[in-house]
Amino acid sequence: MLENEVMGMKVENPLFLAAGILGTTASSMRMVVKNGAGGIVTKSFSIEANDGYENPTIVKIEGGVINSVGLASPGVEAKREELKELTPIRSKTPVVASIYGNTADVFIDVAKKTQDYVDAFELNVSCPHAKCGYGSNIGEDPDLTYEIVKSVKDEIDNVPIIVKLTPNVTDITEIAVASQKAKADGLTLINSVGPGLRIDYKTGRPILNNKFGGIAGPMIKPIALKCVYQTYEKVDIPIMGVGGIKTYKDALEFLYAGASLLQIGTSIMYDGPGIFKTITDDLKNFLVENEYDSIKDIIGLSHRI
Amino acid sequence: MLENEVMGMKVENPLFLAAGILGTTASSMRMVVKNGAGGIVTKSFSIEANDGYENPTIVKIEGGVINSVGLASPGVEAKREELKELTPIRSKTPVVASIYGNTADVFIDVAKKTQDYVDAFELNVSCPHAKCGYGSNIGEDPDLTYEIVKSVKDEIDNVPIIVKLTPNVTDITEIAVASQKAKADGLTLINSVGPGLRIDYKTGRPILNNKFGGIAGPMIKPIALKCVYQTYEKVDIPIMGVGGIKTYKDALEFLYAGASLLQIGTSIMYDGPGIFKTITDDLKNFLVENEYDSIKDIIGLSHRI
Amino acid sequence: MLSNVYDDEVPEVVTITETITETPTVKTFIFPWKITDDIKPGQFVMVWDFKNEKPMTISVIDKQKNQMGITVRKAGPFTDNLYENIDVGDQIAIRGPYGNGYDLKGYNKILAVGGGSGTASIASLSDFYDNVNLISAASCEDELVFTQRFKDKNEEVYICTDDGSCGFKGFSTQLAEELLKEDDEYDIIIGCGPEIMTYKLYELALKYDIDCQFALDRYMKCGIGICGQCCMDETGERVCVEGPVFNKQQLSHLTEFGKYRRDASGSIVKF
Amino acid sequence: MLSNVYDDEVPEVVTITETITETPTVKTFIFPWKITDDIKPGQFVMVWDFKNEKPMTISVIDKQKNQMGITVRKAGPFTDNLYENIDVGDQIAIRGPYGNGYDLKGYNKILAVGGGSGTASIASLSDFYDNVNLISAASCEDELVFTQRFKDKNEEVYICTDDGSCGFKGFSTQLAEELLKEDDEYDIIIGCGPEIMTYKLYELALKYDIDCQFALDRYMKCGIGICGQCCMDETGERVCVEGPVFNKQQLSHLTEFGKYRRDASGSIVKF
Ligand SMILES: Cc1cc2nc3c(=O)[nH]c(=O)nc-3n(C[C@H](O)[C@H](O)[C@H](O)COP(=O)(O)OP(=O)(O)OC[C@H]3O[C@@H](n4cnc5c(N)ncnc54)[C@H](O)[C@@H]3O)c2cc1C
Ligand SMILES: Cc1cc2nc3c(=O)[nH]c(=O)nc-3n(C[C@H](O)[C@H](O)[C@H](O)COP(=O)(O)OP(=O)(O)OC[C@H]3O[C@@H](n4cnc5c(N)ncnc54)[C@H](O)[C@@H]3O)c2cc1C
Ligand SMILES: Cc1cc2nc3c(=O)[nH]c(=O)nc-3n(C[C@H](O)[C@H](O)[C@H](O)COP(=O)(O)O)c2cc1C
Ligand SMILES: Cc1cc2nc3c(=O)[nH]c(=O)nc-3n(C[C@H](O)[C@H](O)[C@H](O)COP(=O)(O)O)c2cc1C
Ligand code: FES
Ligand code: FES
Repeated sequence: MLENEVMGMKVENPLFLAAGILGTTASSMRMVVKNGAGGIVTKSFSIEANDGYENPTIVKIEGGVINSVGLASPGVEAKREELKELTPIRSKTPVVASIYGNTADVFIDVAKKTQDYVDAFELNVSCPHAKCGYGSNIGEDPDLTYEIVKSVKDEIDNVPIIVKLTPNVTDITEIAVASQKAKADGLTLINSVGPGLRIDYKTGRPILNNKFGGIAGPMIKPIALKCVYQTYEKVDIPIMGVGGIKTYKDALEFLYAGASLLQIGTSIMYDGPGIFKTITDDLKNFLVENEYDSIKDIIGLSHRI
Repeated sequence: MLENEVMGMKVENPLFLAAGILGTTASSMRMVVKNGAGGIVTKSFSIEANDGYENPTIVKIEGGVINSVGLASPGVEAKREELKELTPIRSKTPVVASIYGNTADVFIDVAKKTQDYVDAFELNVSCPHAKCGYGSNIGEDPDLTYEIVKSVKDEIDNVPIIVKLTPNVTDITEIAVASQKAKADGLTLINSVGPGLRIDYKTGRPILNNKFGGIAGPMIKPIALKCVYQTYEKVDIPIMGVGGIKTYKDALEFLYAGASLLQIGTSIMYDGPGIFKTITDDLKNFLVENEYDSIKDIIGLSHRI
Repeated sequence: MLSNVYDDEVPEVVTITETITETPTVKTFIFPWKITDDIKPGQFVMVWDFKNEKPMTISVIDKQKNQMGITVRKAGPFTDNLYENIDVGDQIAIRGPYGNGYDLKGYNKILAVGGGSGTASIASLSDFYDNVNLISAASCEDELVFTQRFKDKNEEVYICTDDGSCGFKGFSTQLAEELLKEDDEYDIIIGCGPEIMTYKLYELALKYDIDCQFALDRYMKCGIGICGQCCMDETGERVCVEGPVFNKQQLSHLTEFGKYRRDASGSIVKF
Repeated sequence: MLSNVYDDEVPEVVTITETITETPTVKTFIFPWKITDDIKPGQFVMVWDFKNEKPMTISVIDKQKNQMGITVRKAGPFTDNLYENIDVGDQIAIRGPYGNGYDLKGYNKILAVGGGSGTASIASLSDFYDNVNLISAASCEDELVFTQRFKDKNEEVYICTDDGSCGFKGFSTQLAEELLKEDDEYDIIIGCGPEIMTYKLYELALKYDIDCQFALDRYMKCGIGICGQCCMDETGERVCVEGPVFNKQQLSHLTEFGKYRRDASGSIVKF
């Protein structure tokens, strides 16, 4: 009922763990799979280890979280070891490696060093709080995005390349179209929103050490849905929808809007990793009750009615 | 304690009614003033009457509202009559007319026809759901914004011109700087976010008749705060902060970030027009308890600590 | 209803379980809805037919079966579509209930007047109060609504048609005045219908010095008190939040009552 | 704590009302906090000094005065700043409490071992349970914390210093083993301190076949279970949510326990 095959990845359910949430260690990713995730996206990594920003880096706010983790991650060598440990689960639950860099060469280098252990790469060109050059400055520019994606595709031909886009641009479909032109195999929409700012009301101090941070969680859902819906009308490659999914109803909205696969991040904070099983169960019930044969029947439904 | 004079407007408290909320008739605006608003921004209007989009145009969602009213408004002649009726309240509560148009001439025409009855104009170049040419397409482009603002300033010299900007651009400070260069007297940040999309989970139908709608209410606060904070560092003209203000704590965050005046829209839905009095009372108490002499002491505080 | 900032209040899709053709132009639609104690006669819902969305009075409040109903009079594209195309098994979507209903605690004898499809607004009163006398008015016998429903409840019902095809011949306001003259036990007059009717009933309440509550009909967009579309002169009160039912004291300040309304653009349209 | 999606959980600024210099390197800070029944010994808060934010055990839970306390040992820039610069009247900011504390219902006789500033984790136990015996261990007499506080409560307290400057000379684990040998009424051993200590205590619990619960210390960023920074091998359990106190069964699956931890980048650092 929920099975699908997208970009060559066979999944039992469409719900992936989103990048940056519980995705640092093989253990935590396995734990999430045990809890019912259909697939995994690792926390973004690059060549070198990176401590990220100083705390506070992640704070729960009204409607979600604000974060400026700053792409903290062990370097590619350490990460490859974690990825190797995930081999046993890959037969049933695809593992997508989220990677970042400031040049095409960095992306390619990281990808080459890990391509044997992953089912796809997600190029994170959209982090709203990365240090200079490593984040959304790429994903804000269609030409730069095209360059990076094309270079990576030229070098990596046996693993699908997914591009993760930022909503914090005047028109996301421009960047989506550029990615497709560069032969991206799929898109992930969206990375966190903003960035935003929160200030302590007593002292006037910005709460995050980095002041600004990406916004994620239930409150960004309408923005994410718009991005998915609009992009679906402009490209032919599959879309992974992410942003504020907390219940099966949210998941349905993304599927209707055109996402073939989904990712869940922040909502794990409310409901724990068990959220994957809850949503898959509820989705199945919904499909049965509404007499759909397969989840495929409802992907993009909003565009057909 | 809360008094201030900004752009020549004397206010008893900084809390204005935001454009588009209860701002159609003189009666409703007077009612809001009776409930404690320090000033008023009218619903945006232009030369011709406009029915806007068909319903559903405004729906309460998790964290706020999504709306595609589409600048519904009576034409300038009818609006002038409403504005005239507001003359008695203007001595204590400034009235700002929000106007829209697709060319500089339209803005100028509308402004000329109403300038005797208002204390400032707010140029709405940032509506995310206006029909083609009338909305954020102007405010997404620094050059276009500059053109429009400059033309209006050239013709209207006795009434302050405030430019209301959209957050839905890659870099809002670019547009803010362009507005200042064109001699805008102040800025209003921000218009609604997105646009966003919501879909009915049972049928797959987009809920708004226009599909996409601007997002407003508590959930957009972190985005609005970031816009105010960043813009404050780039311009010298006063900023009206708007987006998700619901309690005095929210108001404080905007003041710290650099807003001299504030606007409240969506939260009237939760707390009724009485919200103006509640927040001004709470703000006063906060200032007294924290031994500030005047609200002016905390405007921009986050930038000084 | 609106107290929780973070509840979604998007329209909820419901499936019609029953339709009742009341007259050649009026139909009632019944659908499942959790009936809580705060749902009251006089409140309204926003009804979405997936093309447009308009306010409709709740005409059926069935707590036992957890059912709600609305009654629609063909008056234009939206109501025509409901009347013609929506049947048992079809879906519409509902948000609400919104606004304030009638508040009739403490009254001794209530005279309720319904004009045309406005009768929907008072249709469920007899499920809540047993001291209501009803006047149901229409242009002709064919257009009378709910008379059977009222009779089933053993309420005193007075029929009234413009053409005399059934019951009292003449306007409901004339009939109301006769009843008030005859019986000084009535201590409140309430109702809903064309504004020319409710305004005249309001004048009757003034003349006979009794209380009154009338449901007003204004163009609505949000239904939740922010768009300003339904604000009344001179007080600025919102029909969707402070109304749609207003009491005598409130009505006395509504300078536009009986005189004009506003269209979708907010422009004034005289009655 | 996290159940409500829409509560802000940003750090709350508090003003220090009292400081207690416990040792030349350890200080306790007291501040007002609404103490609810769900705040338990072993839980932690995130402490923001407006420069950085780090996890700290709650060492004082004073329900009567609605006060909370944390106890800080100078160990680097953050803790140095608190120790040197924060005094009565100064502000810090707190979010939490987070995680699970000790769960000691149903145990007969509890042996609680605190090593160095880890003692903070068990410091408030005697306000909740009266069947706790304490071992307070430090490198030397000067570094012993809370001994007076424990004595005031009339708890059995065993002192233990590496150099024998006070009490038992040697490691707390040796002392603990002697107590366990002597007294078979102990049915659980709990505690917090350097992981080399807690791991040895865990081995003792295995050897003497009694239950155990230990608080672990891992690098934390979010404190709310999403960043993945504090996840333990092999189960992936989150120290900030499923911990920081883990029981014997959980500990038996934590393959990194006693062996290594991860730094801010997530890279492995061996003990
Ligand atoms: C609180 C309230 C309760 C109502 N209850 C009922 C009811 O139970 N049954 C019923 O048949 N009608 C009811 N109405 C009126 C109903 O909303 C309109 O008659 C209906 O919207 C007509 O729409 P249409 O497209 O069919 O006709 P149109 O040709 O579009 O309009 C016909 C008339 O309806 C008015 N109208 C149109 N759109 C709206 C709108 N969005 N809001 C308010 N008025 C509008 C127009 O001003 C016009 O006078 C109620 C109105 C209000 C305000
Ligand atoms: C649940 C929990 C409760 C704690 N309770 C206390 C307590 O009550 N009193 C106390 O003094 N210490 C406590 N700690 C440890 C305390 O958080 C660190 O000692 C402190 O952060 C050191 O920071 P620093 O800048 O002073 O030293 P640094 O020089 O930065 O670091 C010294 C050591 O602390 C560790 N550390 C640094 N930052 C963090 C971080 N964000 N999270 C966890 N460890 C970190 C480092 O890995 C290093 O081993 C606790 C830790 C955890 C996980
Ligand atoms: C704490 C945190 C860390 C994140 N780290 C990454 C990251 O490393 N790479 C990335 O592409 N996205 C990262 N994201 C973005 C998420 O993958 C996701 O796009 C976003 O949070 C929206 O989904 P959600 O609302 O379900 O959380 C992070 C988000 C959060 C909250
Ligand atoms: C129903 C509705 C109508 C609006 N109409 C206008 C408008 O006509 N002109 C305008 O500049 N902004 C309009 N806005 C945007 C608000 O003025 C404000 O910028 C935005 O809602 C954020 O503030 P809030 O979160 O306090 O509502 C509208 C917002 C809403 C919710
Ligand atoms: S319909 Fe919007 S305020 Fe009443
Ligand atoms: S500190 Fe982030 S998951 Fe534990």
